[in-house]
Amino acid sequence: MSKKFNIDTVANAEATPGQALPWAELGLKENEYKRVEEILGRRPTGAELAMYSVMWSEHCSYKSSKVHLRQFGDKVTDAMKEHLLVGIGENAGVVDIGDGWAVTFKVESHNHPSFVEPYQGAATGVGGIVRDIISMGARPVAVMDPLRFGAIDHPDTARLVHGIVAGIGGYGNSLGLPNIGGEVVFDSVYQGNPLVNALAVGVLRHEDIRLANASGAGNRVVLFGARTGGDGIGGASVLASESFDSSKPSKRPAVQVGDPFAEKVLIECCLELFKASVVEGIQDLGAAGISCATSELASNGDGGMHVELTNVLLRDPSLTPGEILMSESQERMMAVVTPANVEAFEAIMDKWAVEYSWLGEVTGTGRLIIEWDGEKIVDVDPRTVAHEGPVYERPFHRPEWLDAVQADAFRPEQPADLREAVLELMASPNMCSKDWVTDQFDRYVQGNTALAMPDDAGVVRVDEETGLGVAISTDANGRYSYLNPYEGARLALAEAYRNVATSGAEPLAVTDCLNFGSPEDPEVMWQFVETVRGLADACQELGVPVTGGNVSLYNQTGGVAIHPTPVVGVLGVFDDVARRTPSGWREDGQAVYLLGTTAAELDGSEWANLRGHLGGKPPALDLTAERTLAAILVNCSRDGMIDAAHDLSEGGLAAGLSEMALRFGVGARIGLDEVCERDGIDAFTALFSESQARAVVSVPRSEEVRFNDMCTARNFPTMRIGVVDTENEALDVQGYFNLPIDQLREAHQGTLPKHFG
Amino acid sequence: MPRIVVDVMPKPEILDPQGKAIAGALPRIGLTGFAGVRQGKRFELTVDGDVTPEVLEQARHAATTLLSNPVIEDVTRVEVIEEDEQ
Amino acid sequence: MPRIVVDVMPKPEILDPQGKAIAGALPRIGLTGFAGVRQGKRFELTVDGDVTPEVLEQARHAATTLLSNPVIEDVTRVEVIEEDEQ
Amino acid sequence: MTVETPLIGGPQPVASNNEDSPLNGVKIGVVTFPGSLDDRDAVRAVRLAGGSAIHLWHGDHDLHDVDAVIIPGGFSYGDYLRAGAISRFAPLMEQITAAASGGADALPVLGICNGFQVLTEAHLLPGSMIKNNSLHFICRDQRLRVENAGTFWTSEYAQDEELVIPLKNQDGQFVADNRTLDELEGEGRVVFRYVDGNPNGSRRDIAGISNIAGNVVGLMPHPEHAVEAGFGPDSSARGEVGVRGGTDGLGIFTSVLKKLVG
Ligand SMILES: Nc1ncnc2c1ncn2[C@@H]1O[C@H](COP(=O)(O)OP(=O)(O)O)[C@@H](O)[C@H]1O
Ligand SMILES: [Mg+2]
Repeated sequence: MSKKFNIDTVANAEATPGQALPWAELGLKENEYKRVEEILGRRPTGAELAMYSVMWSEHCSYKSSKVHLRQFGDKVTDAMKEHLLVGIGENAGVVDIGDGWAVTFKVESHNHPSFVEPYQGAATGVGGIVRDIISMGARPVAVMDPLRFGAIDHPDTARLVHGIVAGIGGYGNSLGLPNIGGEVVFDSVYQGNPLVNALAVGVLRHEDIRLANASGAGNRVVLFGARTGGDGIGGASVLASESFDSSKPSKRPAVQVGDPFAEKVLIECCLELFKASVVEGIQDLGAAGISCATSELASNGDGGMHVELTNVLLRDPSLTPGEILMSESQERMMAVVTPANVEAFEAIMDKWAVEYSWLGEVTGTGRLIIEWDGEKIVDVDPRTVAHEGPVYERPFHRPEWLDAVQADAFRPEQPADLREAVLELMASPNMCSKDWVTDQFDRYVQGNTALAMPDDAGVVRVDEETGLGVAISTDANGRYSYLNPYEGARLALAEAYRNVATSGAEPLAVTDCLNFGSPEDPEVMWQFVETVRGLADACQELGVPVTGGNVSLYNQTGGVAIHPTPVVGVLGVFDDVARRTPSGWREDGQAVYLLGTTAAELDGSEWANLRGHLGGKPPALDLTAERTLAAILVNCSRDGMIDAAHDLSEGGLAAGLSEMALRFGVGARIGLDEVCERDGIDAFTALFSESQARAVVSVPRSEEVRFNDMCTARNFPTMRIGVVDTENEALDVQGYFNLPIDQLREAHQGTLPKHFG
Repeated sequence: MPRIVVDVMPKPEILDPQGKAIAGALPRIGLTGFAGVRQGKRFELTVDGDVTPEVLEQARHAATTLLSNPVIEDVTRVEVIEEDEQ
Repeated sequence: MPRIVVDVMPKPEILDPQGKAIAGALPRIGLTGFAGVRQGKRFELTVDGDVTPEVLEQARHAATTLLSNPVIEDVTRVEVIEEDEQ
Repeated sequence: MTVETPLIGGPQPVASNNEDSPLNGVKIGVVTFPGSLDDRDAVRAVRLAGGSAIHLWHGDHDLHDVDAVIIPGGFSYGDYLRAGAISRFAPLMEQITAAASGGADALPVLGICNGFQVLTEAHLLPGSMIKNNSLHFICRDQRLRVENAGTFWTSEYAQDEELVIPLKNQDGQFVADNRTLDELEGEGRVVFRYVDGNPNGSRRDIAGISNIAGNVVGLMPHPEHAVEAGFGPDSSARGEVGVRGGTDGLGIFTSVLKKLVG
């Protein structure tokens, strides 16, 4: 092969110790570069430098967050581990849901790329998380998409909303994955930093779990799927020493373009590989591409790996070795295959017309050796690349401004007209109907969706014979976290947990995506530290372990960070999804009950947000009460005591009742006087407070005694506040207002179409 | 009426999944003479009246703002075409 | 490598929802000089070697069978383009 | 009854074999192309209707003696170029085209969504599909009217009966020239029409059509997503149902099974 490049070999690196390398341009700090030299006992080659720099980046190494994330492991009790088949540290956690079935799920961010190119950024975000799920050996069965945008009327918001929503749909719909939930929140703090988090869930049999490791010397290493192009390697072009001085490196793409069709084929092809037991270890290629896949596979295995890089199939033949190692081209996987299975592997690739190339083999040397046309360009201990990157204990301190913010409690003026207030709330950007978004997503494909938007949790059936299935909800409230990051994280978990229980599922496990500003800002770092501590503590108190997740830092524009936004996903299990509880009532005459008590807790609420106020303290959280409430809701579903349930969170009772009425277009007559009297509040507070551990349910007359007995036995406050009324198509809050459902619907559904067409 | 044609192609370094799928299909229908395919867009803007320099400038502006996404696409042509030319 | 370009446009009598949306958007960004817009496709087929009459014939065949659907689209051009021409 | 939801796609000789059903002797093939998505849903629908479903692989040259074929929804070949454009050239499509054309006992074929698009590209059905007039992907529960209850795929419905089944697509706007449209109307080949609002701009509100013989039917919305209570739309044209309880689509599958057995 003719040499296109000036290859920096290991021998060359040894011979030219003084040669300067562009480590700073590649994002390494001086101490980090020194450490690389120390590890290697010489200067790195260009290719080695490429690998270390990308694997030691914040994104891949978690260098700022690692020391704190440990709490998720440290605070897990044996009881919490009971259902955990694979915990933190793999591509995604795996949870036992019974009958030999397991599920794997994880949420990840694709924030920055989505700001630059909304459609492709969001699309490739879905693609990336789905590959994580496949690489565990699972069939992906659903996706979700927690999103945050800037102000709804900002001139740039429509561009982002249109592109991101279309991108998530364009990719997820083409993969045949039902979209079963997510979030859409507008807040000017996200103006230059929209959040695009994507969650995927997959299903597998216990025996099908696959891990990312390369063991067994002599086993072959294969790269398959899309060809490698210059995607996502902006930084690597500074490795100019690699390319001929005469010919400039050709242009590199500014963004990655997703190919959902290629990924769909990759899914089917991987599942067939698993079924045929043809692969020993498997790893998806995401951030850091081949650098990540080879070093992680090798360091998780028991030996080493030997790879010939010229075997990689390229989309752009001008790529240099360093660029190939760093490329983040989508829709690729790497696997380890025994020599005996090579033929079977190739047959499956050919059937699905997937391109593949054999790169090398697993060795017993403990080294990761990469050659270019027979010349050694990488010779490293893979652990030093993948797992022994720098770890920082970044300084952090509580922001001084926080005292003033927390002291600035919201003192709402009573709205003159509660009816108008409810309409205003339900038409507001965060509380309005999200149909404009969710109607662009397929929620039917695969035929197992038992609940999706607008219900509290997405529910999918796993086993058609028994009805065994799972529920998932994701939640975060950036305003609560801004007011108090420790409590904010706990509140996010509590809400997701409550949502899952409201649907009738038993909460089992947690995934999280922690979206923050710069960790180099000690105040942001403090928010992060408090968040992790809060989440880990709350997980322990609720008995649900974190199984995996993702950290997204540097979400800030200029010096201004986003609100801390810990997106928490909770997964629950159903023995039979047929007993899931929808969020709207339907049957005339059923009793409407409010579970839980209400205090004057409007700080950080949606109502305060509508009045432009953010200050005070988030609502108080009582996790014991949350556990009891969840147990009641799950029992009610099991024993058929309720026909509808909706948890109360953002927007309080006003939002809860409105949404229950809108779900099936059925009204109710509600009385607030007794609640006000019991809790010592006024009607405005009863409607708009965001007190936690509350839900509204509708109970058939025949079940009322049993229902009340159960709540009493658990000592949980409950109160009958009204009846379902199919005659008058209105939400009638007696003594205060009568709101025709048509009018409510018009307000609720008009907002997004008005802004986005 | 005169028309201005605007051609937009995916940037060469950017993956073009559509072109890739077509390139894969051609040999299956027996057409083996091609090494690669890229799929772009062609817009025809009809002008009501004469194509003044100002209108042409508008077309150029439309080409780079609305008709193409400069992050992933290049405008490869903005040109007036004659009635009988395609 | 030489390229053959294939242009495909929606038939004039077929509604073109994308063209219509663009025509609606142009005045909103201040571009009022256009009476209508139609959006079609442009394919570039790369040829490995010389463009023989046979390869050109293959391109014509691809244009009418795979690259366009005669019910809704017309092939408006199949042509070899020079390296530096777009 | 044996229920198997294969975790893997691709050809499976017999995906389901309904031992208890009187209709289980009828074998319906469901084609999988690369990028097909609703193939397993179509298999489930056949099974729930009482028939036996056979997975067919696009690259195969053999119809495995099936009595009818369903070309399911999805994004075959990514819907790149045009929906259905590339799939149309699959080897199995030649077999299907040959078997579906011809006399009275031609093979019944149903194309759902992407399958409908494949059938128009293959010229088994007239017209074509362009982007929805909203230019968005649309997923919603759609009301339809059965305009011709005489086809293989609609005989279980009453003439003019209405159904609610999910619609989900990006390129769902049916177009054809006026002469073709008049012909379709005149020959009773408009099989389904949208009611309560045209979701995508389709000419004359057409949601589904047939060929002249009536054995080949294409339908844009997805009956296979309204066959099982608990996993369908929230409503039914027959009145109130439970949450996601709509099963109005089942009749499509029982129609062909009963026709073929009787
Ligand atoms: N916020 C978090 N909470 C829990 N686990 C996390 C979090 N962030 C990262 N992890 C875990 O750390 C490991 C490495 O994360 P990541 O690099 O995102 O994995 P991958 O390489 O699969 O993308 C994973 O197991 C992931 O689940
Ligand atoms: Mg991974």
